[in-house]
Parts: sequence; structure tokens; C-alpha cells
Amino acid sequence: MSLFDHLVIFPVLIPFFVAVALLFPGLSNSLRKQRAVSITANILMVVVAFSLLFKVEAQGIQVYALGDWSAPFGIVLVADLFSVLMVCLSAILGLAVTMYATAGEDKTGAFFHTLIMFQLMGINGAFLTGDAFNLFVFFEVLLIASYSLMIHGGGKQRTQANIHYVFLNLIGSSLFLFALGTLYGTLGTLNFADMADRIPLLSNNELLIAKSGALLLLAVFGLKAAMLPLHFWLPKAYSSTSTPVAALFAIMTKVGIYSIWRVHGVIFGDQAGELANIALPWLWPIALLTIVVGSIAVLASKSLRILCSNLVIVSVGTLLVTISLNTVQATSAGIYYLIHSTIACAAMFLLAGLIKEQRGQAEDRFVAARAMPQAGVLGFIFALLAIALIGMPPLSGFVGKALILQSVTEASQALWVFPLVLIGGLIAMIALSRAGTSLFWKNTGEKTSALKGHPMQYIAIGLLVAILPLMVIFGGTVNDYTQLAAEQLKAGLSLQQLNEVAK
Amino acid sequence: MDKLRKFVWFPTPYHSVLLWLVWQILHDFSRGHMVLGAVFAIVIPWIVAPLSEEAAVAKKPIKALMYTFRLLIDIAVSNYDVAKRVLQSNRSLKPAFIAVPLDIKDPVPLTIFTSSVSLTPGTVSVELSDDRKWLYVHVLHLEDEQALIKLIKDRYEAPLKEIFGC
Amino acid sequence: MHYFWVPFLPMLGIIVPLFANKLNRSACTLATALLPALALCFIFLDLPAVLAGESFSKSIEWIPQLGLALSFRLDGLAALFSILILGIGLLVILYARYYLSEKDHMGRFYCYLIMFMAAMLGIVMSNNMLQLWFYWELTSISSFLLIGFWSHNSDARKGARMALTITGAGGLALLAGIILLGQVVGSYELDVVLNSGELVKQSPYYIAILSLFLIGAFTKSAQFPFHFWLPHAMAAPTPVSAYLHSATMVKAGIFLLARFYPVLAGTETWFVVVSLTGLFTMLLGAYTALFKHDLKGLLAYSTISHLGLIVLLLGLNTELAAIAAIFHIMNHAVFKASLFMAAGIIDHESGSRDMRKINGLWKYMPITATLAMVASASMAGVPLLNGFLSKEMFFAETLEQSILGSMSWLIPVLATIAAAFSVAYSLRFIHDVFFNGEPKGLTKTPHEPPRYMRVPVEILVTICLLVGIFPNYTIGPLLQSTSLAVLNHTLPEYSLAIWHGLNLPLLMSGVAIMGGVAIYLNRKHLFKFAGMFPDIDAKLVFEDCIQACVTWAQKITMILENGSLQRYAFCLCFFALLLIAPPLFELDTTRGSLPGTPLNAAVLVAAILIIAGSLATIIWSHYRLIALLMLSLVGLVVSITFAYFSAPDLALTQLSVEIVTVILLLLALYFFPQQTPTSKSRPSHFVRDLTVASFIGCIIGSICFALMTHPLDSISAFFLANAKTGGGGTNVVNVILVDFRGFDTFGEITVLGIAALGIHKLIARMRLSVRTKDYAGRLWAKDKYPVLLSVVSQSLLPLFLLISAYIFMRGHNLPGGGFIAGLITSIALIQQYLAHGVDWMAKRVSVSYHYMIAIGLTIAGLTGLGSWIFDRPFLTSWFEYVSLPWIGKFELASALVFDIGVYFTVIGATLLILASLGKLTTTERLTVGER
Amino acid sequence: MLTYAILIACALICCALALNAWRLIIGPTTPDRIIAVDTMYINSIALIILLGIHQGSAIYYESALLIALLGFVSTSAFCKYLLRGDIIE
Amino acid sequence: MELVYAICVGFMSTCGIFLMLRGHTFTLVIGLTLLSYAVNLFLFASGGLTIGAPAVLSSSENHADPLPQALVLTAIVIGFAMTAFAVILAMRGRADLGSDHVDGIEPFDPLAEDKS
Amino acid sequence: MSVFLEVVVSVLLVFGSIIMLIGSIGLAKLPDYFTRLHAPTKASTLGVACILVASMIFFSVQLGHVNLKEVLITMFLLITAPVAAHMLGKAGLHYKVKMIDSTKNQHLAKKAYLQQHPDDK
Ligand code: NA
Ligand code: NA
Repeated sequence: MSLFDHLVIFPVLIPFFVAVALLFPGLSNSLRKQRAVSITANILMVVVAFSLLFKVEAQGIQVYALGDWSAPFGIVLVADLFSVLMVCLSAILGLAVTMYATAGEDKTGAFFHTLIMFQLMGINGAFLTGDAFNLFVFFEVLLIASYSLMIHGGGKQRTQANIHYVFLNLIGSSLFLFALGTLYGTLGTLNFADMADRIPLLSNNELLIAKSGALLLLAVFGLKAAMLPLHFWLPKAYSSTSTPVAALFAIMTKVGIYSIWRVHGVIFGDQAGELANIALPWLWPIALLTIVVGSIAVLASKSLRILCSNLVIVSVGTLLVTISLNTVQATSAGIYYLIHSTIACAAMFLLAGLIKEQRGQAEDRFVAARAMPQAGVLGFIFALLAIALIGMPPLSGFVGKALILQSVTEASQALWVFPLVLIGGLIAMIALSRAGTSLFWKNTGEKTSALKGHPMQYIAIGLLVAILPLMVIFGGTVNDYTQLAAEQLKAGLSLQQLNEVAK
Repeated sequence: MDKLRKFVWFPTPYHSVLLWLVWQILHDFSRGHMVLGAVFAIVIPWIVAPLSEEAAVAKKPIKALMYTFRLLIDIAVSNYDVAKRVLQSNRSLKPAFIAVPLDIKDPVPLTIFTSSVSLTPGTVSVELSDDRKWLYVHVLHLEDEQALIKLIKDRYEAPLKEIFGC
Repeated sequence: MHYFWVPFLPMLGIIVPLFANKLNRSACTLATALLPALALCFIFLDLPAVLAGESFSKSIEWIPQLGLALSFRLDGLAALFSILILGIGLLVILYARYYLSEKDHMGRFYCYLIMFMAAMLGIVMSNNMLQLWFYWELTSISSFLLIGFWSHNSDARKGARMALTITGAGGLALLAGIILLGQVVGSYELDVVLNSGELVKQSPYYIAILSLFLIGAFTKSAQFPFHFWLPHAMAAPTPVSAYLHSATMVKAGIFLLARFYPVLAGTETWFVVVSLTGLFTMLLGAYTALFKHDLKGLLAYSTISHLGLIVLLLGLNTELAAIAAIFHIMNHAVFKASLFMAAGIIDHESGSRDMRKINGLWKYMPITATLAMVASASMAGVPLLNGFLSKEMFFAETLEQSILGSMSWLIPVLATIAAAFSVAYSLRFIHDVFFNGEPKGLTKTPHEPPRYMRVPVEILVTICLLVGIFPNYTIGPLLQSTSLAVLNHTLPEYSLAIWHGLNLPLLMSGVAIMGGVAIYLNRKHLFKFAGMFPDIDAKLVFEDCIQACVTWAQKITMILENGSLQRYAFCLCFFALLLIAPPLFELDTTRGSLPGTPLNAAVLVAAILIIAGSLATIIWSHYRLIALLMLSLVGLVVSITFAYFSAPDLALTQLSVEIVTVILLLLALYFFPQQTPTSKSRPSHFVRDLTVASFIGCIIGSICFALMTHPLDSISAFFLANAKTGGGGTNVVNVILVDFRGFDTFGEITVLGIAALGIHKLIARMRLSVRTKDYAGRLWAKDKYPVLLSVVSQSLLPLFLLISAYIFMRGHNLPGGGFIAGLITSIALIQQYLAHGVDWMAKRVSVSYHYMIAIGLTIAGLTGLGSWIFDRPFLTSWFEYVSLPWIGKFELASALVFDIGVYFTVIGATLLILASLGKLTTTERLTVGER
Repeated sequence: MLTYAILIACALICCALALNAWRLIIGPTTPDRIIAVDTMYINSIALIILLGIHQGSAIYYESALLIALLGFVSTSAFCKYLLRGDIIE
Repeated sequence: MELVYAICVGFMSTCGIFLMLRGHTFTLVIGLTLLSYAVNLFLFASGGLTIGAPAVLSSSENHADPLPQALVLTAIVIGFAMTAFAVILAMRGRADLGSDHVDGIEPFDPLAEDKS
Repeated sequence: MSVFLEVVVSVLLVFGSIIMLIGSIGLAKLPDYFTRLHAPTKASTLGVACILVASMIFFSVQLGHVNLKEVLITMFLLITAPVAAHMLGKAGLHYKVKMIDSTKNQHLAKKAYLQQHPDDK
């Protein structure tokens, strides 16, 4: 095995070792060195993630059998087009967030870079793993890292929001274990592919129990994904935490969505016989309601970060719609929209941080305040991101939205999706235009003395914002990819195929 | 504490022996574990050394063993006594506090003494005075206060004084 | 093929003004105008072919999955609009050079303007519906920026937002319409779509598509009931109004109707809806315009009225009507742009737009006055001007149509009335501004504008005259090719002559002019009449509506997200219950086929203990210390249960974890109230929570029972078979942990490490209030470190460590392992903390616990990496039996090294948590002061 | 005979545990409850040893050992809590 | 036996969840601990109950299902980490917010109002 | 296993558990805190020791070699139980738990209490 053969595990191991290295003396007491190491590591991760992507594109699915034990006995990492794409996304986000934080936010508490690295490790692990219990473990890794990151910088609001976030997720983790126990107790295995293979062997009663377990998993993933009615924690959590952390969290809901796709779209997907698509009857109304409630909250938002958090919820609803549509085309559209919304929301959170710093007491609330010293460039970025988030041209939002609308083929579904998605967009437009006009145009005329943004912060935002037009310009290529990823995802992977690939 | 304390091979030889013995008990005296046990018997005292304070050492090991043996017998005997008391009616109980004057001050023998008192069923040492001059003991059934105090001092404190030489 | 570059040139031009801004104003203007001018030249290069009836299109793939392509066409309609957009655009650029003041950011203004121009060009030249929509939305965005250009002005902000909201909403409807249309036709290319009219009209989605398109068009073109945004967009700088609200943006909706005329028009629905909307808008606009005192307000309503007229024409069921519509599009663009510019000059040079203040300007600016008078005469439809020609055609078509059946005569009558109002407000524009006495209360003396500011007006007015007098030579060919593009088949006969003889339309014109004069003469009565109706400010109404929506949304959100974790947790539990319960109700029986294990008394006692303990925990949950004691009872019984059911490893782990947890909870409890306030929880919540919890408990119990009684064909046999041979250990559980599923353990110790770091973060800067008495008011005991405890703890330490070594060493083959050993070591050290205190330990233990975590994780990680040397995947284990003389055979295994990593991580994490918490509490206590 | 002895012993210890639980629940004071838990730890040791003898397996020994060690830590922590509030100071 | 076991698991889950639905952080932590006991027992039982057959080779003839045991071990450790974090977070909440209520403030109590 | 040893083991087991039960009976029945404090020391000494000795004999026979492991548990209990009792006694004094009236020398309890709470007159 050459080093290149171990590529699949790099997205988990690099952050792990870097995080640990940052704890040792020599690095732990020099913030400058930490920043350098962290940024280098993140760049390396981007490189690794994309190398892996090209490898998977060229050679097909990559399977990495940990401990050299083949599935289903050992744990395997499975890098297919979809998971690798998610890893790339997290790498890019990680880089931007780290760069943004090096401007000073990493100073406001201990272990920032270490925790970011652990967080990325958890996220990547969750994307790559092909084992249900290992997914739980990586969920916990990313959760505990997120708990710790969320209180970074301290403050009452953060503590308060964190209490809600942590305790809800603790219930969620318990439910996760109940679900895993149920699935193991009926299917007798933990490997995703093997689970899918074994469903046809179940007796009627076992099927029903397995169904309960699988649906319980939906609640668990739904909590992470912030779908209705489990979304309540999100606005407070995302809007009160520190800027880079909020931006990184943009991908956390997507981990939930991703898991729903993996588990309910594939294991309990079309091929699952008696258990085929058991989540769909639930997901469809939930998806629509999530959009409705999210949009209402968008309209009600009183500050940019809350607005952006609520937009995350709307995007979750939209993604759930694509899951419920359950076609390759919809999945492909969903994957495209997922990349777009993650990056746009993350960038908006970063921007909100800059705006907050420059507006003094008013922070990012929609009230008149002193003019920002860098209103011009901030306003420009805001406009771009608003356009992207609303789903207007020329940025990627409109492509995603149009793809999703196109993928609705049944009239009965279109009757719901079209109005909701479009009115959701309209509400986002109203809210964001109100936000923009009050943040940038409504000034009290006070003298400005606030700090200007650090160049690193602008580079970080620029990095993310630049992706949005690229996703339109190279929309054809990106869509080819998402199409293949969706086909691969929908086709599923049997244990036999998995083990053949592993050889 | 000076961090550069001098390195000693066997900071606490009694402990080392005890550790080695315990290891053998745990592993039924197999050959490999005789070596491994020795390793631990040496290494653990090193690790623990910084956390140990100068403590009194038994100067008469044989007497100490005899003391232990006697204590075990006392425990067995008074157990029977207390079992009776427990099963009898509560009203026949005559619980009491007594204060035992102390002669030994050193923490280790003091601990052994108070533990001995507590271990024998029927008496529990509940408090030690600030100046370590008095031991307050709760007695489950007290007939003669002075006799009991004398018994305790003679039977446990005196031998301990001898063993530790204080 | 020059046309293909046309949409790109202004797009490139967007950035030009931003850079040119540093030059002087004229240079900036020139630089800005350069690329649009070039684009116009390109159009003219291709124009002859277009006029000859050709239509070009070219398409480059962009996002094929979406159906989006880089696809442009040039036909008559596109050419006409391109010329209007670029031509008038260039004039506006010139005009704005003089209009904008030094304070205004000229580069930014031009940037937005060119962006808008590019977007408009994109719309009219698109050969792909999605691309059309792409540009359509860009016009909304750029017009938002242009209207809000004077952002310090609240009217501008609100006007811009309103325009964006209305047109944006229309845009979304249009997108839906386009996607539906695309799905019906199977392509988004206009070449295909425009020739699929019949297919579309017969599709069941026709009505939906039509309504969505009409919403898009009507919002953009300010048709009733979406017309109200346009007057408020007048807060924009006048060049913007001259451009957007005469020739371009508002015409985009009209363009859309014209473009899709072959596809969507021709049905009853189309005729009725479109014509009636146009008719009503026309009347409403014309009537309202008369009463506006603001010059631009008057022009805005006039625009609405004329747009209505065009829409009405497109909705009439005669083919010539469409041609008349196109003709009027051109004419209106020309005279309305010049009028806006004139209004801008007046505003600029007199400082006011209020017609009650500005009077008699003829004296001060005769040339401008002349130009404005000619333009408004055109607006009124006076002969020899272009407005007259199209109006004449319009009248003629109103007479030809038959859409209202027997009531069709209403349309010409109403048209004449509208025309009369149009004459009246044109008259007002002339009389009230240039005559009617002297100016009142102006801040400055009006004068003629700079020479070149008037040039655009002059050019436009000249066009009015030329078209009005020589229609066939000036506009004839273009009109013809445009009409061809709109109708998509051979044209009917029509004539552009000025004189058609004495006919009904001429009579109508006459009546309209006479009526208009009469209305204007009686304006006092009319103003009084209009004054009786409350003046509704659409902006306020709109803002109020939005505000009401926002308030409503906030109320709903407050109700949903009430900030109560109890609510959220309940939702989670209830939702989970909803998901898991239904399948179980279908279950015949939970009992599976396996025979049950007979019950014995010990198990029964354990069960009673567990149930009593749990129940007691709930009952005494308010007395926290007691609850904790109950909990430790339950923990103990659970551990024994594990031992009983053949899981010694679990028993050991559960025991040690439980003790550490109890210690942690005790440490924390010191800072909490000892009792939970009881009165605070509502009884209804209590019952609600209990119900849900019981249901979930029942279901969990049922599933648990079912799982235990069903035979399971699991993968475990493999582990039992391969633990010794493949993993080198006989304790299968441990082999799974460090080998088969070592990656889980790897993740698990990472979790532990992260938790410790997070807790360290939490503890930093924590401020606590320390109590000097316990909850019952008892003073604390004096003795911090009871001597017995100290002595015994200290002497137990080596034994503790030895036992942890024992548990560690045997882990691979017998119950035990790194984790339990780590916990035992930690507990031994915690016992020292307990007995001797933080300071005593700090003096003696110089290890930093977070380094220890790092070391542990590194060891585990490097052990995993070690397998790479042997060309094996991460965490592949290695073991070998070694034989030494006298000692005998023993095993060396990499799993042991991995376990050392686990061991150190556990110690580091546990002690980092407990020791730093202990330290914190102690320092806090010192600052508060011990009695 | 051994089997019966184990059964009897087991029953007796279960009774003991039940009595301890009774004391734990009725209290009346917190120190009373701590004694009850402490006694339960010790009774559990006996129970586990009995289990080991019953199954003829030495594999439960460590559990008993651990309970012996940890019961003490737990009890002293609870007592320290009552006495000082802060157990690590 | 299985029935009794299942009842215990169900009952502990009920108690745990009920406590997790209360309003004070410390109670929640207690509930969490109780719930994780239930979870561990549940997960453990998913492979069936076996008496006297630990998954240690050569200790007995047949063996209990070792996989759930390994899973429970991992779950215990993770649960411990999470509980520890939750406890300290609860303390932090009390320190920062001045109240140990999960929402940072004691909710308005209509009953108390009536009494006074 | 020889009958003799079996008898010995059985007797030890039953005897030990009886002592333990008596201890627990004491805990449940004795009238006040300090009298109840004597119960666990009973259980943790002779009672559990008997059972451990029984186990020791049993496994020595079963494994075929001397097995002394249980000695360790006894040792631990003998070391720790009195300290635990001492701590519990201190806690009882601190709590000023009620004593039955027949308790002699109650002033000593008060005196012991004042050792730790000199301010609390
Ligand atoms: Na005693
Ligand atoms: Na402390």
C-alpha cells in the first residue's frame, strides 16, 4: 500500500494529529505558531480532499478497511462521490473559518484551533464512515467539539444557548443509541451495506421493530438537521456563538441531512423491500412545514445572525424536499443546493461577524446605528450573499432553486413545492432587503471609531463568496458531478460490491 | 517541595515487598509475573514517591503481626456480641459516647489505633480532638465506661506505641 | 454575427465606471459610454439583415442539466428593444453627467446603470427562457440599487424595497411559469418554444403558465393591481426614471407579453384578462395623473396609463392591435424619456418638482419649455407627432375588437375617456409649469441647463417629430420586422400614413382633445371632487402591510420558539414517540420464539432495587443530594446486572465511571441550590411530561423485550472465532475494542479528550458564588483534611496503582483494559485530591493533564499509523508470542500500546476535569473568605 | 450441598440488600442514607463473590475488588461533601 | 427474566426522560445519567441475555454476544464525557446566568402570584 | 472437591451471609444514627471475610493451586471500612443527628461537635 492508498482516512487523521500536536508545549503556548500550523493543515486538507475527489472520480468508490478487517466485521470508510464532495465542502469551510479566526477570534478562549480540528475530524468521519455505530461515535466527536466551540469567547448568551443545544443533543444521542440497539437487535450487523442486504431476511415482526428503529434514527438525524419540530435550538445557538464557529456550524445541519440521505435514502430506500422509503411519508410534510416555519421566522428576524440562522432552517426544509422527492434528479439538485446553501450561509455568518464588529453597540441588529467604516465593501459582499441566499441570479442560488423546481415532476407535489419554495424566496428577499437597507443605509450619523476588518477576514469571506459564481459558471461540470453522485447514492452498495471494491 | 529530590532505588522498601506480594497473589505466583511484579514493585514506589510524606515505620514487625492477629480475633469475638445486641430489643441497648485520652500523636499509629477501635464491632471512633489528645468513640452498648477506656488503651494503644516506638 | 457580443459588452462595461471614477467627470462619462456605444454599433451592423426579415440565434451549452444555455437571438423585437435600451441609455448617461452633483458617487451610479442596461439587453436578446429569467432578476436587483441610490433618503429606501419586492415576486412567478412551460414544451430554447404555441395552449398547465407569466409581466410593467410601486420609484434620481420608467424596465413586462405572444396569446382567457387589466390600468393611471402636483408623479401615472394602453392593445383580439402596441412602445419610450429628462432639468434648475410652486418657467427656460411642450403634445396625441400615430392605431383597433361580445363598444368609449384625461394632464404639464403666473417660493432662480444636458432631450424630441411626420421612412421597416417577430407569421395589411381620411378614430381623437381641454378647464371642480377621497399613500400601506406581516411572523415565532428548553425537549420526545409507536401497534406479539430464561429471586430483588431507585430518584429529584445517592444505588445495581449477564468488562467500567460521575456531581452540587424550587413547574406540564415519558418507556421496554426474545443472526460469531487467532486475545470484548472496532475506541477517547478540553474552557473565567454554610444553615466543619482519611488514602495509592496495572495488563485476555485501568488510576489520584487538597497535589504533581491527553491520543494515533509501515490499513494490529528462558511464553501485541494511549487519555481527561474543577472551587472559596 | 448453601446465602444477602434499600429510602437523615449505600456496596461484594462461586468462574473477582475500592471512595466523598461542601479543596 | 429486564429498562427510560423534561440543569443531569443507564442496558440486551458465559474464550463453553458489550463500553465512555460536560456547563450556566434554570431565569409562576 | 471442603465452604458461606444479614437488620432496625453506624463495620469485617475465605478455598480447589486473591479484598475492606465509619461519624456529629435519650455522655457528642465547629456556640 502506498501512501496514496491511505488517502481515504487522511481527512480524519490529519485534523486528529494536528489537533493533538497543537496541545503539546511549543505549539500550545504560541498562538502564532498555532495559526500557522492550523492554516497549513487546512490547506493540506483542501488538497487532500480534492485529491480524494479526483481519485474517486477516476477510480470509483474507495473503501478503506480499518484494522484490515473486512466489512461487516470491521469498520470501513467508504468514499463515494457524495461523501467526498461533503469532505471537500468541510475542508473549504474549515480553511475559511480558520483564516477568519486568525484575525483575533482565536484569542478569546483556549484550544480554539485544536477544537476546530477535532470538529473537522468528526464531520469528516461522519461523512466517510460506512458503519452505523461508528457514525454515532463521529457524531459524538463533532458534537462534543461543537459544544466546546460554541462557548468559545464566553458570555451569558452563549452559555444559555449552549445549555439548550447540549441538553437537546444529549437526548438525541440517547435516542441514537436506542435506535442502534434496535437495528442491531433485528439486523445483527452495523455495516450500512450489510444492513441493507439483510432487510429482506427479516420476519414480519422483526421488520416492524426495525422500522421503529429506523424511524427513531430519523428523529435523531432530524434534530441534527434542524427539521421541524426539532429546529428550535438552532437560531439561538447559531446566532449567539462566535462568528467563525457559527460559520463552521453551517455544515452541521448538513451532516444530519447527509445522514438522512445515507440511511433513509439508501438503506431504507427503494431497494429495502418491506422497509422501502419508510421515512418519506414523514419527510414530505415535515419538509414543507420546515420551509413555512423557517420562512416565517426569517421574516421575524431582528438581527442578521438570527436571519441567517433561519435561512439555514429554510435551506434544511428545501433539502428535505429534495430527499422526499426521491429521484435521481432531485437528489442531484439537492446536492447542488446543499453545497450552495452551506457556503452562502457560512459566508453570511462570517460577514455578519464583521458587520457586528463595525457597528458598535447596535451589533448586527436591524436598527439605525453609526455608519460602518468599511460599509462599501461590506455592502457589496452583503448584496452578493443576499442575492445568493434569495436564489436570484447571477449567483448559484438560482441554479439550485431552478434545479429543485425542475425536479418536481408530479403535479400534486409541484402544487406544494412551487409556491413554498418561491414564496420562501420572496420572504427571504423582503427580509434581506429590509436587513440590507437598515444595516447599510440607515445611519445615525455618529462618528465611526470601530475597528476595521482584518485582511485575513476578507480573504476568508472572499474565498467562500468566490465559489458561488464559480458554481454558476461551471454549473455544467458541477451538475455532471452531482448527477453521478446522486446516481451512485441511489444505486446503493451491497456488501459484496463493497468488499470487491475493498480488494 | 524540592523537585530535584535525590533518586532512590527503593524509596519505600516495605511497600515494594508488599506490592510484589500482592502482584503474586493476583497472578498465582507464575514465573513471568515474578519478574513483572518486581518491575511494578520498583516502578510504582518511584511514581508514588512525590506523593508520600515521611511516615512512621513499624520498628517491630513481629509484634505488628501479632497485633494484627489479635485484632482479627477480637473482631470475630465482638461480632458475636454485637449480633446479639442487634437482634435484641432496642430498649435494652445502652449506647454511649466515651472520650479516650490519647498518648500517640503520630498520624500512622494514630490511624491504626482509631481504625482498630472502629473495626471491632461495638465501637466506632467518630471524632478526633483538634489537638489529637482525645478520641471520641461511640459505643453500641456500654456497661462500664472506665473499664472500656482502659481496655482500649491497653489492648490497642500500648502495643502500637511499642511497635512504632513512640 | 455581431449581435452575439452585444449582451457581453455592457456586462464588461459594469466595472469600467468603477475604475474611471478617478478620472474627471466627462472622461468618466465617456469611458462609461464607450462599450454601450460599441454595442449599439454592433446592432446597427446586423440591423439590415433583421430589417430584411431575418432572425438570428446562437446557443452555447452552459448548464445542460438545467436547460440553461448561453443563447441569444436577434430578431425585430430584440433589435427594436436593443436600440431603445442602448440609444436611450447613452442619452441618459450623457444626461446624468450633468444631473448628478459632486456629492454623488458617479462611478457607482454608472456602474448600476450599466448593470441595468446589460440586464435589459440580456432580457430582450435571450433565446433561452431561463437565461431570460436570469436577466429579468438582474434588472430587479440593479433597479433596486438605482432607486435606492440616494440611500440616505428614507423615501428612496422604501421605494427601492417596494419595487424590489413587487418585481421580485413577479420574477419568482415568472420562474415558476418558465419551468412549467419548459416542462410542457421539453425545451427552454425560445426557437423551440415560440413554435409550440398549440402544444402549450392545449396543455392542462396552460392556465397556470399564463397566470404566472402575466403576474411576472404585470408586476414589472406596473399593471393594476401591482402598479403602486412605480410612483414611489420616483424617489430615484431622474436619469433613472427617464431610463427605467420610460423605455426599459417597465417595458420588460410588455416585452415579455410580446415575446410570448405566439405561445400564450390567442385564447379567450388571454384576451379577457390582458385587455381588461390594460384598460383598467390605463383609465386609473390617466385619471390619477391629472391630480398629481409632483411633476414626476404626474409622469409616473402617465406612464402607468400608457403601459395600460399597450397591454390593452396586446390583449385585443386583432392582429393589428399587436402592431399598434409595438408602435406605441417605441413612441412612448421616446416622448416619455424626453419628458422625464425635461422634468429633471426643471427640478435641477428650479429646485422643485411641485407644480404648485413652479409656474411661468417659459420666461426662464424657453428652449427647455419648447422641447417639453412638444414632447407632452406627443403624449397627448396631437397630430404630426409620433404619439398621435400610435394613438390613432389604438383607436382603430378598439373599434375592431370583439372581446366583450355585445359590450365590446365599451372599450372604445373608455379609451376615448382615458385619452381625454391624457390630454388634460399633458395640458396641465404645459400650462401649470411654463405659464400660470409666476413661480412661488422657489429656492433659486430657474435658468436654462448646461448645453449638453439638453442635448438628449433635443434628440428625443426631434425623433418625436420625425416619426410623427415621416413614419414610413423612419420607423416603418423596424416596425415591420418587429411585428413579424411578435406575430411569428405573415403580417396583415396596415398603414403608417398620417392621414387616413375622416374616420371614426380621427373623430375619437378629436373628441379626446376637446374633452381633455374641457376637463382641464374645469379642473377646479375635479380637484375638489378628487379631494373628497382620502389620499392613500401606497408606500405607507405597503410598508404597513409588510410591517403587519413581520409583526405577525414575530408573534408566530415567539409562540413557537418560546425559549423554553422544556418545550423543545418535549417536542423532541413527542416527535420520537410519534415516529416509533405506529409500527409497534401493528406487531402481533412482542414475544419472539426464543425460550425465556427462568426468573430467580436475586434478579427480582435487583429489579426491585432498580425500580425503587429510579422512582426514588424522581421523587427526591428536588432534594438533589438524595437523588444523587439514589442514582448511585441504581448505578451499582446496573453494574451488578452487567456482571450477572456475563459482561464483567461492562461491570468494571460502569462501576468506575459511576464513581467518577458521582464525584463530579458532588463537586458541582456545592454550587447549586440543594433543592429545586418545586412550585415553579405547572401541574399540567408534569402530567404531560409523565405521559410522554411513560409511553416512550413502554415502547423502549417492549422493543427491548422483543429483541431479547427474537433469535438473532449476528456477525458476532466471527468475533468469537477470530479473536484469538486474528486479534491475539481471549477477551473478545477487548479485542473488539482495540482491534476489530478499534476505530470506535479511537473516536471514543477523542471524545473524552475533547470533553476535557471543553470543560477546561468552561471552567476558565467561571465566577461562582461560594456558600459559607450548607443549605440548612450549618457552618462547615473545620477539618479540611481529616487525618485518618489522609493517611489511609496515601497508603492505598500504591495498591490502587498496582491494581490498575493488573487490570491493564490482563485486559486483552481477561476482563479489564486500558480504559478501566485509567479510571482506577484517576480515582486513586482523585482520592488524594480529596484527602490532601489541591495545593498539596499541585506541589507534588507537575504533570500537566492536557499534555497527558495529548500524549495518550498521540500514542493511540501513532499505534494506528504504525501499521502503515507494514503496508496495512490504519489500526491494523500486530501480535507475536515471544519465549524467554525461565519466564516462558508471553505475548507482545500492538493492541497493548494502543491501550496505553487509551489509559493516558483517560487519566488526563478525568483529572483535567476533576482537578481543574477542584482547583476552581478552592480558589473561589479563598476569595470569598473562609470563616 | 454447596448449591443449596449458595442459594441460602444468596437469599440472605438479597434480604440484606432489601433492608439496606429500605433504610436508604426512609432515611431519615442524609448520613443515614450514606450508610445504607455504603453497606450495599459491601453486600454487593458478597453477592458477586457468590455469583462467582455459583458459576465456578473467577472472572467476577475484579468486580468485587473494584467495589471494595470504589465504595470507600464514594462514601468518603459523600461524607466530605456533608462536612465541607467542597470535596476537593 | 427477559420480561423483568425489559420492564426495568422501560421504567428507567421513563424516569430518565421525565427528569430530562424538567426545568433545572442539575435535575437534567441526573435524568441524563439515569437515561444513559437505561440506554446501556437496552443496547446490551440487543444481543440477548446470557448467564454464566462471558465472552472470554476458554472461560466457558458458549459465549455471550460480545459486540453489544463492546458497543456499550464505547457508549459508557462517551456518555461519561457528555455527562461531565453537561455538569460543568450547568455550573457555568449557574455562574453566568445566576440561576440554574435551563432557560436562564425562573419562569413566571402564576400560582405563586395568586398566593401573594 | 472433597466433601469436607464442601461442607467448610458451605458453612462459611451461610455463616458469612447470616452475619451480613444481621448487620443489615441492625441498619434497618437500630434506633438512632450512631447505633446504625455500627452495622456496616460488622458486615464489612467478619461477614464478608467469611464469604471471601469460602471463595478462596473453593477456587483453590477448583483451579488446583493456592488462590489468595480474596485476601486482597479483605485487606482493602479492613483498611477502608474504619475510615469510612470515621467519616460517617464526623458527618453524624456535623448534622447533630438525633440520638435516643438513653444515650450516655451526650455532652461528649457536643464536645466532639465543637472540635469542628468552634464558632457554633
Ligand atoms: Na468498632
Ligand atoms: Na475544591
